[in-house]
Amino acid sequence: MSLNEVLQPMSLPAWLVALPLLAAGLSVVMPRCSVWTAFFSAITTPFLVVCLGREIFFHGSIEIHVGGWQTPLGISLYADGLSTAMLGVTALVFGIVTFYARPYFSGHAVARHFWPLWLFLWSALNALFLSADIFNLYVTLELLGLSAVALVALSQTGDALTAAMRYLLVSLTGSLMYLMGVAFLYAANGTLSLKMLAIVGPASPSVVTAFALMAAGLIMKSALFPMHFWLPPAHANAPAPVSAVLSALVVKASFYILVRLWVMLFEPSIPAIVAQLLGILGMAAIIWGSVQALLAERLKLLVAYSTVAQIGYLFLVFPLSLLPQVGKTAWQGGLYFLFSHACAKSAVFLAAGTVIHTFGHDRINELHGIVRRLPVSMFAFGLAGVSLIGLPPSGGFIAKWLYLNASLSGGQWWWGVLIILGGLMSTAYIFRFFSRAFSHSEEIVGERPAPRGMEWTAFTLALCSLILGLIPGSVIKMLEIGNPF
Amino acid sequence: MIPAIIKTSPILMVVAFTLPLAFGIGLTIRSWQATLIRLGPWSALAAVAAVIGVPTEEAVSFSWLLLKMQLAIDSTGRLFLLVTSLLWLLSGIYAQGYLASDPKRGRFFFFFLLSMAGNFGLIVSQDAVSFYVFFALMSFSSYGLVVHNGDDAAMKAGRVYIYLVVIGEVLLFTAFVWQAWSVDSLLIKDFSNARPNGIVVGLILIGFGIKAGALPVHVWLPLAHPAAPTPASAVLSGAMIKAGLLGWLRFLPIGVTALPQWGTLCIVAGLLAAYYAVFVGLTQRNPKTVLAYSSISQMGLMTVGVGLALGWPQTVPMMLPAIAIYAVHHGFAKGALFLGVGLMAAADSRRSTYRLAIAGLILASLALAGAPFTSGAIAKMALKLPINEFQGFWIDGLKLLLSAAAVGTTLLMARFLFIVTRPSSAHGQTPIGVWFSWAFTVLLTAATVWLLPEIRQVALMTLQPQALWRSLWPVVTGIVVSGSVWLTLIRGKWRPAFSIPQGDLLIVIDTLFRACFGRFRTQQQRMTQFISHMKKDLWTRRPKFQGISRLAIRIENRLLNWQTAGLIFILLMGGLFVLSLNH
Amino acid sequence: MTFDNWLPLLILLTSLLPGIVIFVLPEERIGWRTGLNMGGATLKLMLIGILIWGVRHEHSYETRIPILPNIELVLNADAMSVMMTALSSVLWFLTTLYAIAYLETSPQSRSRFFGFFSLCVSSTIGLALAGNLLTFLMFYEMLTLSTYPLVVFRGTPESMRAGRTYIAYTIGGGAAFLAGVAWLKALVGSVAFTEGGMLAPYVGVYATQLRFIFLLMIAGLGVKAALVPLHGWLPKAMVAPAPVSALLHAVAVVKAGAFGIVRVVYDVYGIELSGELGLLQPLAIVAAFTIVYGSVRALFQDELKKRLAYSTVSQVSYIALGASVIGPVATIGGIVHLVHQGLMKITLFFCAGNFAETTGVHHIREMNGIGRRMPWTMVAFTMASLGMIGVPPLAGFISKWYLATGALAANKPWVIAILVASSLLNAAYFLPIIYRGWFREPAESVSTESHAGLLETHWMLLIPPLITALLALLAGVLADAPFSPLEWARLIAEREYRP
Amino acid sequence: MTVPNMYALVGVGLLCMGLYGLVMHSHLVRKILALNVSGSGVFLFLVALADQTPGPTPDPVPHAMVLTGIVVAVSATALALALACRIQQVNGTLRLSDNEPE
Repeated sequence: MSLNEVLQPMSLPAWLVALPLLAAGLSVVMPRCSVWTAFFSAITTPFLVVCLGREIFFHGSIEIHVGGWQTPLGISLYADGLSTAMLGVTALVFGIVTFYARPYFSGHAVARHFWPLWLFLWSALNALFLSADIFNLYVTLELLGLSAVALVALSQTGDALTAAMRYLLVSLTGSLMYLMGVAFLYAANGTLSLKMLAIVGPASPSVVTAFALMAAGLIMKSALFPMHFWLPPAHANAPAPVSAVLSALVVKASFYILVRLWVMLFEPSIPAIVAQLLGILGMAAIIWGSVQALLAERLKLLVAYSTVAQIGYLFLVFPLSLLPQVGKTAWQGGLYFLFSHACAKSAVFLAAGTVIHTFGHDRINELHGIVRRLPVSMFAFGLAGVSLIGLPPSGGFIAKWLYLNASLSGGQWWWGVLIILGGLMSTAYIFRFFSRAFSHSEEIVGERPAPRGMEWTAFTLALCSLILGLIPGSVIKMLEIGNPF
Repeated sequence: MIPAIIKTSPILMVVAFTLPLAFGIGLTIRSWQATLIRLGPWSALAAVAAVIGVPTEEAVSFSWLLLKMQLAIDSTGRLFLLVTSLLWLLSGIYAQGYLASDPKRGRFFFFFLLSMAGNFGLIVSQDAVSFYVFFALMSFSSYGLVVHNGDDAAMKAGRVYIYLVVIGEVLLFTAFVWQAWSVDSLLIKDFSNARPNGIVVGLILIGFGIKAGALPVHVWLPLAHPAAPTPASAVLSGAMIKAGLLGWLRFLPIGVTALPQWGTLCIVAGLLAAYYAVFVGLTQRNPKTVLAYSSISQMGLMTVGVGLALGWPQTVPMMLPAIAIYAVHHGFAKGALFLGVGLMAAADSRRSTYRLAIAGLILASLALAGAPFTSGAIAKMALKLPINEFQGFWIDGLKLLLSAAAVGTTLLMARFLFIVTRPSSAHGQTPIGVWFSWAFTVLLTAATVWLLPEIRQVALMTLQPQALWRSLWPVVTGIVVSGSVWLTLIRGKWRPAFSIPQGDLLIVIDTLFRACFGRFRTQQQRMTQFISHMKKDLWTRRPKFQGISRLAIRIENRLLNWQTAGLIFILLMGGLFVLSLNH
Repeated sequence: MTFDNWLPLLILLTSLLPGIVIFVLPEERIGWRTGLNMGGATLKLMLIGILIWGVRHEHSYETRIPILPNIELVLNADAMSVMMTALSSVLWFLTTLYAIAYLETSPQSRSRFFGFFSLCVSSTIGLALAGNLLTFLMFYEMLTLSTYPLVVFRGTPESMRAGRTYIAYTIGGGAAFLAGVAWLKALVGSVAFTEGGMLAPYVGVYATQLRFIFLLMIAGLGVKAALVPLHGWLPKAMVAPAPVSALLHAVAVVKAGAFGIVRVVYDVYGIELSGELGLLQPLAIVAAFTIVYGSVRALFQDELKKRLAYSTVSQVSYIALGASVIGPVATIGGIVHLVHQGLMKITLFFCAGNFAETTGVHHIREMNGIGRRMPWTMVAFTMASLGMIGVPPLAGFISKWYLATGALAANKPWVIAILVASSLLNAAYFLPIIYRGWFREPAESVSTESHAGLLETHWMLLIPPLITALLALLAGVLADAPFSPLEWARLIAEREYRP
Repeated sequence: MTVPNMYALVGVGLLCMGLYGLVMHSHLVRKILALNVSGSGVFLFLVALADQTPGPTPDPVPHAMVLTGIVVAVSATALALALACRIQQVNGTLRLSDNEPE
């Protein structure tokens, strides 16, 4: 088939799922050229996303039925502004991290396991963001979980394996809960499609049950405090590229599902107090995650706990979006948080990976003066840190600004106070590492030199998180398409 | 035709202070030093030319300089500029010879010229800011003259001097700002036209009093003037001290409003100064210190004049020129005396030149004491004339006191001559320039006042018999007393048992200051100790923090536990369910 | 987009782009680095020349970049911003010159240094040109971040501690400021700077909230402006290399704070409104206390840079003091001190750096007779410190004159007492240094032989302090000349109080 | 109490049992089994749903879901067991060490 058939707007979503999948299969059958297939899809998939973005930017959101099968039995893909944005950030992070992964895994035996799983994970993510009914969401969620677990297990240390196991059990449980919820919803409404499920009027007990199950499952999968118990070991022990995408995207996937369900199904019928509960959990997550990050002794653990804290920010969106007149602002803030955190956190994880790659360990107290050894990585770490702290000019700042506006204009100022407090705490843990990195000590020699590729990819991601702070207008316009909120 | 050029150019006023300034700054370049030292003193000629040339009404103003600088020479200013410029010129020439072998003379002339520039500038400037600028320039750069010798005495003198200078500066700053705000102008004439409030008057009196060596704040003067090299002492005592006086005349509302209380205060302070200084001065052993104290007492007399003018406006028309004349006279006389001291120290007592020097010194001393036919007589006469306007017994008392002050001066001068003529066997080869300048100063002392047109009839009055007698008796008395004292005591190998240390009151102030400052220092140390203790405490609190963090880690481990997690999960699910239910 | 729209952005970029390029330059490319720095600085000065001319003739230069639906990034050149911009870019030029010579033999990475240095200046320029609070905030935080690596440049444990303190204070302040800005935005919807203030319409409704917001903002800005008790970071930050402390203390950081306070008081609240809300009296008291406290602390420092730092603490508050006294005269005094203090203080730090660099003298007790060894540096130092004391005709005198007059005009005579006290204290801690330098016999510790050939030290270390000292002198002597800082401050005041 | 409803209830019960086992047992294989138990509980519930709709023919959708679910469950179990083996090799134990140091 010819290129312009591929680029035919209707087939774009399908290709977004298919391309990484095909690449994965290809890299399984011929591992020798797996790297090149990966690079190929790392270049083409973003391109497809751009095409899709252009398409829906001009002609609004699109929905297709794969192979012409209609719902309920067929699989239908749906792309609006939100999902395209998610696809975009996925493509960005994956595209860049792929180039990091090559030098990272060069000469490793696990490389041949890595690439297929990697691409598989990618296509699972794309599928998740594109799926239009709640059961497809379940399936993609499972695929995501399985490939992620396998990837965590790749760095075959004991800790990694236990962490992977723990992660697997958790994610399976979560998905089961979700599936149960799906069942209840289907029992109540007799349909699976997100569109048709839109619930009106007071919630029936079965809907409430469904919500409880799904929300609980998804909260566990997205590691909201106090359900974060599986995340730090998993993210801290995975190989650097894997931890990057786990923190950046995989965790966000379940949050994305929760948001979708909340907006399209539950928000009208579920009382506001639930949103408050989620918000309070988020608050606790911010504080607890930051505290643990302050106490962490290993760099990657610190970063993982910072993820726990940042996920707390994401969940603040639920109470804030219910405030009068500022609902939209809150949603924009929340998603902006998601995007900028995705870029920043993956950059930080990559930098941390470079540190380990160079010095063989990531014990913070023994990393003095490494800025002279890894200037670019430390610079990347710094830039990403800026976004994590939420200092201007960075995506993190824009998100915080939107949140602050929502909370203050909406009259619930305490969220604003918390947001600022969280910023201070994140400063504390970022600089806890940073000040050591800058301190001048006798030259510490790493086992091996850091490949430039690894340094600059991290830097690029950090830069993206910064650039997000300069172009929020367009991103937000993107989110408006097919107004998901 | 040169006078023609001079006459037509009030710009001379600018040259008067820019030229020395330029030379002074030029001195910082080593290779130019020799030349500039040779030229430097002559730059005072510009000021002299200004005295002659610049017409009284001509005012120059520079809108872009400082806060709109304005320059002019009024009649008082002209007299002050006259004495100042000539004195600087002569002392400068004197200094060239006097310091010919001094390695630090470059530095000396740097400060010398800067102070000179300041002194000229403040006389010609007609707006408060420029006056303040030049006053500061003069005060701060004369510090360099005071400490020039670099020995402990000079350093101590310098320290005291700079303290008082800074204090004076801020007092004047406040006064000027206040006045400038209340009259909304920076011109001195507007200043003195408006009736200032008491604070401002007080500030001005003290602020300039420091420079003029008025009684409570004179303490720096007996230290600084002797400590400086002779030519510097000459200008310090002869010229710069007058800047304070001029400040009073310029900034006090003289002739505008009658401030009798302030006037009386000035008179009392002046008289006290006149006598007290004599008393202290008599006990001194260093001729220059004696001269310094005599300066204080002379300034006291002028303060009396200022007091009268301040309190009783009707005296002003006669008092202003009188004070100016007195300033001129005292300037030259004191200059001659100081320069003479340097001469004596260098001269060999068996030379004829030595006798010449003594003759000159005696002449100058007589002038200072106000002996008949001297400038002193005229000056004192001019100062007393306005008083005749009043009646009443306290006026007579005042007159008497003024005349009696002359007795004191005579005694002081006698004491001075006695000390300074100690047979010395120094073989200093005194350069000709030194002799010339000194001689010229003496000449001016004798001549100037006679030549001034403003004072012609007063001068003639002094030639009347009773006037002669009035000016003669104090001197005679003084000479007799001192002579008898000399015969009885000194011949009898009796030395004055006690001598009040230089800067009399300073001792008291010093001890007080020490006490306070010492205490303050200890307070400060205690404070810093306290702060450091606090910090240490905070530091030692860290264990508690560690305890908290250990607790946090323990809790986290609990959360990582499967059972806990499961329990929480169930609770969460149930919670969500229940919360969603209750509508 | 005409040239007028581009100009502010260009001025920003002239330092930003070189900075970014310098980061990627390899260490040994000294020529390139110098060329970039100096080229950028020169270009910036030229552009600012145009800016000054235009603003004087009521031209408006404005760059607007929309970032959020109802928020724009605004770079706008009004009289006040031009003053700050001109000051910082002139001093940047000189400091760069100085730094090149100063770091000649530094082991640390110079690319890093100059990169962050340029970033630091760019953010100063940015916040000077900022047209609304959000833009200001952005560059304010950028400044914090770009100065941190400079503070910890030496990397010694001491400097790391200093860096930690610095970050703790400034990020905290930034947070407070952010809170204030966001609150204001939520309250009134606009955060633009407008001459004469823009909150007058809202005061009826939101008086209390506005008071709190003011408190938050001043707390945030007061950290950088080193208002007691938020000054703790400043003396500690002295461990940074001399050029950094020079720029930090003279221009970038402390001025950013002071400038911010001025902006908030005049262009956000409006001076009258701030007066009505009763916000100025407390500010004035805090500033006054800071002035005295800083001077007293400076009195007991033996380390030269520490003493200078505390003197900065005291001197910068003059600006806040001027801003907190109602009336055009006081305004002039405060604003003109922004420039004057910058010139004088940067001179002092340059000189301190020279002493340390050339003769290894860090403490005042070692400074006996240093005037013989380094006469020119000492000349500059003397002039600057006399200016600080307020000796005419140096710049400091002009500021004090206007502040005092303004205080009287506003019927606050006690301010004069503060000024007098501070002058006396300044004299008490500066004159001894001068005295030692010029009039005391040099100790053995000071090496009296001149190693830099004809000059007392490297010419690039010598020229900047002399120039700044000269400027400080001229700013006083030519106070009434056109384009003098004073004259410009008058322009600002006139526009601020324009009905 | 119809038959399907009973099935559904049993399914829910299985789910809960599975969860309990998952939490309380520390032996890996038990955990995995527990997970499968709860999984089949969910499937049972779904199957029971199929009969909700009126008419002779049951609703195909739940069946489709169950089929897919089973596939997923099988693969998941496979992965879990593989991991368990590796853990056995590396750590020498089949117990998931609780509250590990970090």
